[in-house]
Amino acid sequence: MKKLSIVVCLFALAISSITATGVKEVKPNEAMVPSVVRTNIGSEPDSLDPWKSAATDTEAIFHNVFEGLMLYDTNGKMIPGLAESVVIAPDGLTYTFKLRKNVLFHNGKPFDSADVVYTYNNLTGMSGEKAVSSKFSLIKNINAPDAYTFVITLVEPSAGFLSLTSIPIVPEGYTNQAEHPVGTGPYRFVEYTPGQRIVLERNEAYYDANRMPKIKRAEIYIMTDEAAIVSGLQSGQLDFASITAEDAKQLSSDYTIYNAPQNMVQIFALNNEDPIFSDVRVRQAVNYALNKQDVIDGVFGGYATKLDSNFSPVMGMYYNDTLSGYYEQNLAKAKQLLLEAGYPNGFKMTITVPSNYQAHIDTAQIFAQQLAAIGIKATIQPIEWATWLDQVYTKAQYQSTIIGLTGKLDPDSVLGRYTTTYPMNFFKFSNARYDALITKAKVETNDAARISMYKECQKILTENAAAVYVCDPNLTVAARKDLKGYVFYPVGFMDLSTLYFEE
Amino acid sequence: MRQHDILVECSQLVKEYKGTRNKPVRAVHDLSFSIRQGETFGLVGESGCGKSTLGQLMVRLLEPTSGTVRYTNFQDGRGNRKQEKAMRKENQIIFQDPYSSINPRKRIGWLVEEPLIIHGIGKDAQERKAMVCSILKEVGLDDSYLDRWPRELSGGQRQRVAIAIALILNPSFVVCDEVVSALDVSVQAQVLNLLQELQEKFGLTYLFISHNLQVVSYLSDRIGVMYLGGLVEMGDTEQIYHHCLHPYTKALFSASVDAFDSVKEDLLLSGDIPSPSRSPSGCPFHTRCISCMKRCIEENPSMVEVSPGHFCACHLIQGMNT
Amino acid sequence: MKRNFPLRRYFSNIHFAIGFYMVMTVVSLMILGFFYIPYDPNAIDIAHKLQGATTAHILGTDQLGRDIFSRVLVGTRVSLLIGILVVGFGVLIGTPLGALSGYFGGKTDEVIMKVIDTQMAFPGILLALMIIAVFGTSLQNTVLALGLMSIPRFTRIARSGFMKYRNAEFVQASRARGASHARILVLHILPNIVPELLVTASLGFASAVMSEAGLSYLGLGMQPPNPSFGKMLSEAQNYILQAWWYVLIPSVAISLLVMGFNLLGDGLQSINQQ
Amino acid sequence: MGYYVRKILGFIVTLFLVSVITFLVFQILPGDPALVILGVDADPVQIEALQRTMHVDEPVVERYVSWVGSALHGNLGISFRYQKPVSGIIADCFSVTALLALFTLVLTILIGLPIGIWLAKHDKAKYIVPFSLVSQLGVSIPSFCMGILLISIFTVKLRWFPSLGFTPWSQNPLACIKGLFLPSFSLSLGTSAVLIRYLRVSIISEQKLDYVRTARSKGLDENTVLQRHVLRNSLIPVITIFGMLVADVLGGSIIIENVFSLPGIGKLIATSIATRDLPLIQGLVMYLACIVVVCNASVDLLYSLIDPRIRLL
Amino acid sequence: MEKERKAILEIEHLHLDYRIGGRFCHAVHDVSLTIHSGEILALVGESGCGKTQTALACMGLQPESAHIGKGKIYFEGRELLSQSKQQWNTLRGKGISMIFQEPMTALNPLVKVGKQIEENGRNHGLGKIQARESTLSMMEKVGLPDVGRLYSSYPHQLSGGMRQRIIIAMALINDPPLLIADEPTTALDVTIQKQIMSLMKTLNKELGTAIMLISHDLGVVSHLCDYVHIMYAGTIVENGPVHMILNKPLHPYTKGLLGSIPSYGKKDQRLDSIAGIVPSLENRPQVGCQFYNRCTQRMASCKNISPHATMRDGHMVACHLYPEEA
Repeated sequence: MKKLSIVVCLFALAISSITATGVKEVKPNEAMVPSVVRTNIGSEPDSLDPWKSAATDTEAIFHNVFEGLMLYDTNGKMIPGLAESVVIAPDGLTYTFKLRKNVLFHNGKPFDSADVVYTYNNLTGMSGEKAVSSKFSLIKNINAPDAYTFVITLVEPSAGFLSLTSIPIVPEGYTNQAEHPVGTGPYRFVEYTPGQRIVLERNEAYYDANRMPKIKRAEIYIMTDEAAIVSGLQSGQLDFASITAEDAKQLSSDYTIYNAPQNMVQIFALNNEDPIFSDVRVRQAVNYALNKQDVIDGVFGGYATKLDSNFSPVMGMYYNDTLSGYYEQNLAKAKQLLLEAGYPNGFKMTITVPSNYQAHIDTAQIFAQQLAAIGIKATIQPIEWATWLDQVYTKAQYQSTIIGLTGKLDPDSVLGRYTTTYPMNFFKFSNARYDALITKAKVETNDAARISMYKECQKILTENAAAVYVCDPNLTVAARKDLKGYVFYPVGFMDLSTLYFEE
Repeated sequence: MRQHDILVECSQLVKEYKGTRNKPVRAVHDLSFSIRQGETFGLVGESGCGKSTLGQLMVRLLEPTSGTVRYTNFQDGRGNRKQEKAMRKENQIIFQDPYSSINPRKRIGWLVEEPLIIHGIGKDAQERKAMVCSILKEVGLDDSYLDRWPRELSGGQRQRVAIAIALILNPSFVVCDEVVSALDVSVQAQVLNLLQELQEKFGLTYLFISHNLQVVSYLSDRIGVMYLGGLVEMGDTEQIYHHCLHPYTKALFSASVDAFDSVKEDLLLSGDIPSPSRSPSGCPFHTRCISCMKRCIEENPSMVEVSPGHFCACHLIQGMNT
Repeated sequence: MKRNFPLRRYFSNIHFAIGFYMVMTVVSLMILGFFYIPYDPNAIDIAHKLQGATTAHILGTDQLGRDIFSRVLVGTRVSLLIGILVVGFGVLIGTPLGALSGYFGGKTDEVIMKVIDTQMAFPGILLALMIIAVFGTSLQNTVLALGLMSIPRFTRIARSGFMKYRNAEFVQASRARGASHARILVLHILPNIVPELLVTASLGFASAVMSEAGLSYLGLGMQPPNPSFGKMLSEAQNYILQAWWYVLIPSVAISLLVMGFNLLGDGLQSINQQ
Repeated sequence: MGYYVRKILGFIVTLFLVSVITFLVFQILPGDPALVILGVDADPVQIEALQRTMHVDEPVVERYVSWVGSALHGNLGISFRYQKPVSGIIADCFSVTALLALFTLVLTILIGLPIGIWLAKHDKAKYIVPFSLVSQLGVSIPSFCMGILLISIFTVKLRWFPSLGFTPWSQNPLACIKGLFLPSFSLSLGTSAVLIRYLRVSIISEQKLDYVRTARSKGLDENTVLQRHVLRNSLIPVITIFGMLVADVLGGSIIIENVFSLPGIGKLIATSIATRDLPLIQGLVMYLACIVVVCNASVDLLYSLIDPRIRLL
Repeated sequence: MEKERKAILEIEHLHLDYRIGGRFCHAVHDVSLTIHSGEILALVGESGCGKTQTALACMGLQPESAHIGKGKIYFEGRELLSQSKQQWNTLRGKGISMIFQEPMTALNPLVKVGKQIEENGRNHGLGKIQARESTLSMMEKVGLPDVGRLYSSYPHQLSGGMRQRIIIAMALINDPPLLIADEPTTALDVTIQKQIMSLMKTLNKELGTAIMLISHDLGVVSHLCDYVHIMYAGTIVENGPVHMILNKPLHPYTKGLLGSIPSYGKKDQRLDSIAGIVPSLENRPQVGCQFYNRCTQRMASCKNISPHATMRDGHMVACHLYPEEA
């Protein structure tokens, strides 16, 4: 028995020593201005190689490491990046970029037009390899007259092309991006431990003094568990993190809460080829039956923008504000439409929801109850994300689903999803006028004309009730009080260079 | 002595078990004897001598490795379900421990009735119940036991139930495997009396297996003495009791102390019974035998009829005869 | 004395008694739920979400303003149903397998145990994840996944039991009487294994409730909006900052069930050993 | 000799079955790994490029055979998700989970052994009831709930332990222990309750045996009887529990590693199933199956070390 | 008594009860006996008669649920029942040793048998080397071959007879004045039983150890013992020198016991059995003769009056058939 009690004592001692040192270690962090900022990312990066990566989350981090010829500002406007300036020929076909001098890649290699040529050769497949992306297929020709000039010639005019040039420029001949990414951005890559964290460090040789980061090092932890993120914040192990609106309310007294639309459209998609939903009246009836404000209040804590269009107002000039309020909840009208469509007593339907998004599941629960008011019995079927991608997104084998689609700078890449020929048009929306309009808008060089075309497209979608556009939930970020400078972009980009700790 | 026809006969019976490292363990080794109709054949021997295995071979609970068990009063039904069932009806076995030989989770009535159901005897439940009651009465238990659980019964009562279960099918041959060893002396006497009464009443034939020489010699008409899987001596009880020849039988008699008889010959065997998996060469008994000769180590003696009906397997006897 | 009140033996065991009352608490909630539910458990009322206990909602409301008390009443039904079905699944498949394996031994045993070993070599929850990934989330699939997970424990218990009894004297005796294998398996040995199976079933019930909670946490539990304790808890844990009672209630419900059945199992086990 | 040969053969059969089942399951599992990895914003060209690296277009049998072939050479393939050799990823993650499991077992023993012995010595209702209830509470609260509770007390309120990030033992042992203490503690609450239960029952039933009476009849005092005779003997049935506990801890790590953001096997399993990362899942399942089988074998071995009646060979 | 012999153990009016259903049930009722040095005394009866309970009480090893109501036990003049735990511990294994029925389970399966014997010596003050030496010599004394090898074998490697020898060696290593042997040969084969019996007899003669033998087998008792106590349902019904009891039994129970023993001599006649069974603890009559229900010679007085022990024909008997001689 004595032995046992000794063991217990030792154990207690060990615990107390552990906890004692724990307290000590926390203190210096609190006393001084930190040189490290710590935050989280909701999923593993899909690939560190920018050419192989497509995930929004990954780009949000690695946009700190990589830069394109052009960059975008907080309004989504294209601004010079690695190119000091760009001149577009009047015919809209030739883009001449003047490249920045004195730029170094993170590996010390100086940047010049050879790197740009290398990058675009691979992107377009002109190098002889398979093209890295299909988006650049409209490039006819590239060439670099000198070390700091780069010229692109297009097959046909494209209004959205400039936004594509934000694609990262990589050093010529460097093939180890997947292991150790090398770019020109304000932060350079240090390490990535799968399942754990990504570490970035300030690029001391960054060319733009204005964007020179104030914080030396950034640690981005891969955390999926909501509660773990919040407790990470509370225990002072994360300096800022994006959290749910409900949690933000609770933390608002001790943390600075940043809150802004994130250009993501939550969509209640109705399969347009489904026997029931092929009737536009049924789709409209569903639109009229729903009260989106309940979702905004119930699921997003009131922090969301109600939508009636496939665009978020964040999209600025492209957003068709006349559509706002197009579908207000009107049960009489909804019932009338159902009656006309031949469903006086409603019908049964399934809402397929990816099971890893509690917000979408909650939205589905609210909608299910609202639909019951007009006699539609909705069953909620949560499925795994992988299955959702396969069954719903790729094969369109579903009746209805709820999903959030992130916006892009180029309106075409958002609206293009609804064209008949788009391979992943899981809405199965098909409208000849819409298709024609999209094709026309793509090559229209006149801004005003193009904008009105896109607005018309939105109107077609809304009038035909291609889906139910619910809302754009805000991105809510909680940051410790002394961390300042968080800025929002219309696309997923967590700009670390603007952050600083107040002394 | 009752002299009747032979009921069960076994010849050159061998039973081997798979031992460790696939070395066979001979539980019963080249055993031949027969049991006559209506007699009680006593089988005596110490633990591990294979007497229980032999008992189970006799009612086909085990299949012999070689050799045969033949029943004279009905056809041999190996492989034939119908004939096998008939064999099961004719031959019964009662085990030593009345606590483990009766299913503790079944009522007495159910247990006694079960053999009737298995063999489809009795028109209906009513008739079967009457049969159950009558056999219970035979073993000295009344109707009140029908609904009782085994745990409510004493050892002696359980053994009566076990006997009732065995006898309800009206068998001709019953193997009693140490049926009284677990009982207290006074209860043991009750059960022995009961067995004798039933034998007389139903003309039963018993194979009575026990380690207790007193019990065996009290009950049996003939006795076989087993040692390490083989018979060493066999004969009428009187022959064995008064004129036993084998040194092992002698030692056994000397050891089974009787409260009344004074010890005839104080023979103290040294050493332990060898394990059946490491059976000695030659005569299996030679390791403990006081009169062990060189021949005994090399050669296993065969059974020799010393006098009519009295067999013995020992080189000493053979030496005398030849 | 024993005859008057056969359950006295059980209730004199402190574990059994406490476990019994815990389980009965949940069961009585379920029975209450059949006669009286204050609100539609799935009725959403955004305006009154995440409220604490009020006279209108005695246990408060959840993130969608649904009455937690009503959801608990219905949730007991679902959780108990899952437990019963899972245990039933395990018993009905695991026991016969174990019985054959233990009774016949040899090749049969080797094959069956190989299959069971293979299943045991998969981490339990992984198997469930795979099943649900293939077939999707629903009550049936949750039961299927958890049921499959629970088979080995019943197989093992049944196997060791049948092995123990296959050469018991009473089995030998009835074999000598001509009883068929089926008869021996079902009528003779099985009743002797029942107490141990009951212990296993009781512990299995507890672990089914726990595993359901685990699956729900991974987003693979029940279909919404149907409430089960696990589902409620996994939804609630996101609101631990705002509404601690919302987390507490399903936790307590799960603890009552799990603890109750564990204690019942413990109690039964020590009663069996007496 | 035969014993080991049979054991190893059985082991191989198990592994083979495990690998076939995993492979088959992934054939019927809906979902394209390339799509899952890249998400809804992916360019079709990117998806196609990724698919090419995965060889998902080859026939099933061919892929399986080639997988077995390279697995036999110790090459478990390249992870779809991470584009790295599976064995390396597993090795990295396993160092975390192994430490977690080790700490959990150590804590289980430290908590369970004294309490179990104490309860067996004081086999009275007034001690057992509160202890049973408390220890049962450890088992009956879902581990993610317990994890969150522990974090909110010890990390958020008291700031004794970190809630995220893992420091390798080689880097800083103290920080490593600190990082793993809470997760292993929340796992060990359940396992130690199981240990307590089995140990208590085992000691009590062992105390009823004849040899304990023999020991008492020598005039040994109660503590000597307990330590020298009862304890060692009652550990034998408890060893079996340890084999099971290892499996429990590995299973429990799937959830607990998510709660504590630990980059271990458990978290890896969850993500690799979600992303349909077949090579990684295959590797993981084989790995875990090996661990379970090896644990069972060690339990057998331990048995024979403690109990002279059981001799392997 | 022809010789002045020293009393080793005296049990006076021992009562041992169990509480069953709120009522005290007598497992041992008013038992008195005396064992003298060098004597072998037998306690005979069927199972459930309280023999073992009596023996355990002498060792202070009765179950915790047992309650010793009245009575005294003196060992070499020292009262035992009022001893402290510590005093019991010094007594057990040195003053009184005990061996148990099941040699299979009475040894710790995980400890080498030599160690188990040695432990008893070490516990009572023997030094390490000394204990080992006396262990080996004791093992030889109980007739074990090859003691050096046997010392480090485990119980499961030994046969039942050898194990019982080990247990005897363990009990006798401290040369105790009294050995209590609880059915030491019941689990053994007859030839082995005979070996153990003659061993015990030899040890009794050589070492002078008094033995209290508990047995149900009158055969064993008749060949080993000097003095017999017949127990029935917690009481001693008859006692006296062994030859007297066997040849001139007085109590109907003793007579029944002897009549129940089968032998060749009784062949072809029914055994003289006693009807019924030993009543269980709860079902014993509170007053009157315990044997009343099974007795063939019962009288009215037997039912309500407990018989007193009387001397008759040179031994004691407690039965109303033998009224106290005035």
